[in-house]
Amino acid sequence: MFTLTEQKIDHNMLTEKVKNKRSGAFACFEGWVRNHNHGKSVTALHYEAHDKLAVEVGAQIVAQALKNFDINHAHCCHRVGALAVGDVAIWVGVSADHRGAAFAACEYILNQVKAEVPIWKNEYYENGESGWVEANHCC
Amino acid sequence: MFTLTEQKIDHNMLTEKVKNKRSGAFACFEGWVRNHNHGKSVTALHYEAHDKLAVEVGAQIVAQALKNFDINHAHCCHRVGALAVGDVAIWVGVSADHRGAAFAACEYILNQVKAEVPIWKNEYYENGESGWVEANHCC
Amino acid sequence: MKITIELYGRLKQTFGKDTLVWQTEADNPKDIYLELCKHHQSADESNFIKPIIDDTFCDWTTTLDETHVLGFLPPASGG
Amino acid sequence: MKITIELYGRLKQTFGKDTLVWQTEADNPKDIYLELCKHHQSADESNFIKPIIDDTFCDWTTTLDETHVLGFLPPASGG
Repeated sequence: MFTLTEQKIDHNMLTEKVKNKRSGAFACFEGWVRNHNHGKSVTALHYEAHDKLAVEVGAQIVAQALKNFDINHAHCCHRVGALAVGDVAIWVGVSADHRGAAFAACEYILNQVKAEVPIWKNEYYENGESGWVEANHCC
Repeated sequence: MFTLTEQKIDHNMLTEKVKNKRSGAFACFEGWVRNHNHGKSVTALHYEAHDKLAVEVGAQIVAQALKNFDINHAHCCHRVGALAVGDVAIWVGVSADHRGAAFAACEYILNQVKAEVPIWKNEYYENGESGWVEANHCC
Repeated sequence: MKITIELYGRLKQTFGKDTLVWQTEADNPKDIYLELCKHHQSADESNFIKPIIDDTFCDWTTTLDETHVLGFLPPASGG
Repeated sequence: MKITIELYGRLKQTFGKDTLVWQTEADNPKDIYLELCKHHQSADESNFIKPIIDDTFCDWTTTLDETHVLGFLPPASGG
């Protein structure tokens, strides 16, 4: 499943969504707001989504991962709204019988979401400027 | 750093050990005790370590990961003693500027720890039997 | 016709607004997008941008009428 | 000499104890290990097993004396 949230991302709550007794492996990724980008000091940022399409496209990506990889459950949550340095922007979690598939599916979902899900990042810099981030190589 | 614990593994506390403001990527792996192995129903298990050598070898693996990959921090914690189905047996967390290195280092540490760190698993089965697990392909 | 256009992400900067009502003789997303580019002296980025009609992905050549809300999505930059 | 031997993981099963005191004419881990295998009719697995002396990794051919504690570690199965 894919969800959007305006709240702080809660690892423990999200992990429950993929937890099950047959899985031996759990791979997880968090994208953190970092304090620099392209040589500029970042103070905060704002994520905007097209909510309906973001959830649609995100759900398709997670469904595709469940087809492509030998995994048991997968979930991705993206935060929107105002975030501070250190906040979690995106969370991806995958449970599987074995570690190889868990890692591969987690990386697949992350890459696809970054490339395809209609969410956009506006960064605010120490010098007072702000800007929509074009291509996102942040994490 | 590499640590052993007899307590439940605490994701949030361990994540603090690798958290920093320059990292945009955090990759994490948990090995969960699953309810089956090689076709047998597992009810519980027990991990035994050679404490001194486990910590030494584990620390060398994490140090090597910090050399081999472009990452900022890494930590691995392995639980020892009695565990129940669903418990976290091993936790690996890596922070980095970018996601590729975070995933690669996390998988490297996990694979090396499973192969090299003197820790051994004794499984207990539903039929009353128990056995030291030989090669561990569990997660 | 007059058509409502919604802009997302950096396209709000490019075209100066979140939402605008556009007077046009054109009847498809591609021609309307090119009119906007010309008006704002902005480069054609239609290779990277995705059009939507009423919050659903559409082709650049779909025929529009005044009841539709047209939208333009720039490349994703989440994560 | 009499040497104390510590066994880990499944080697406890193979050799029946966690710790034992072994009477031997041998003076290195390899020969003592092979004596244990013979005594317990167990296959030589020295390719997979690591010897330690006083909780430190050692070579199979290190010379031992009675003050040493010898240990045998089976392959890791953590994770």
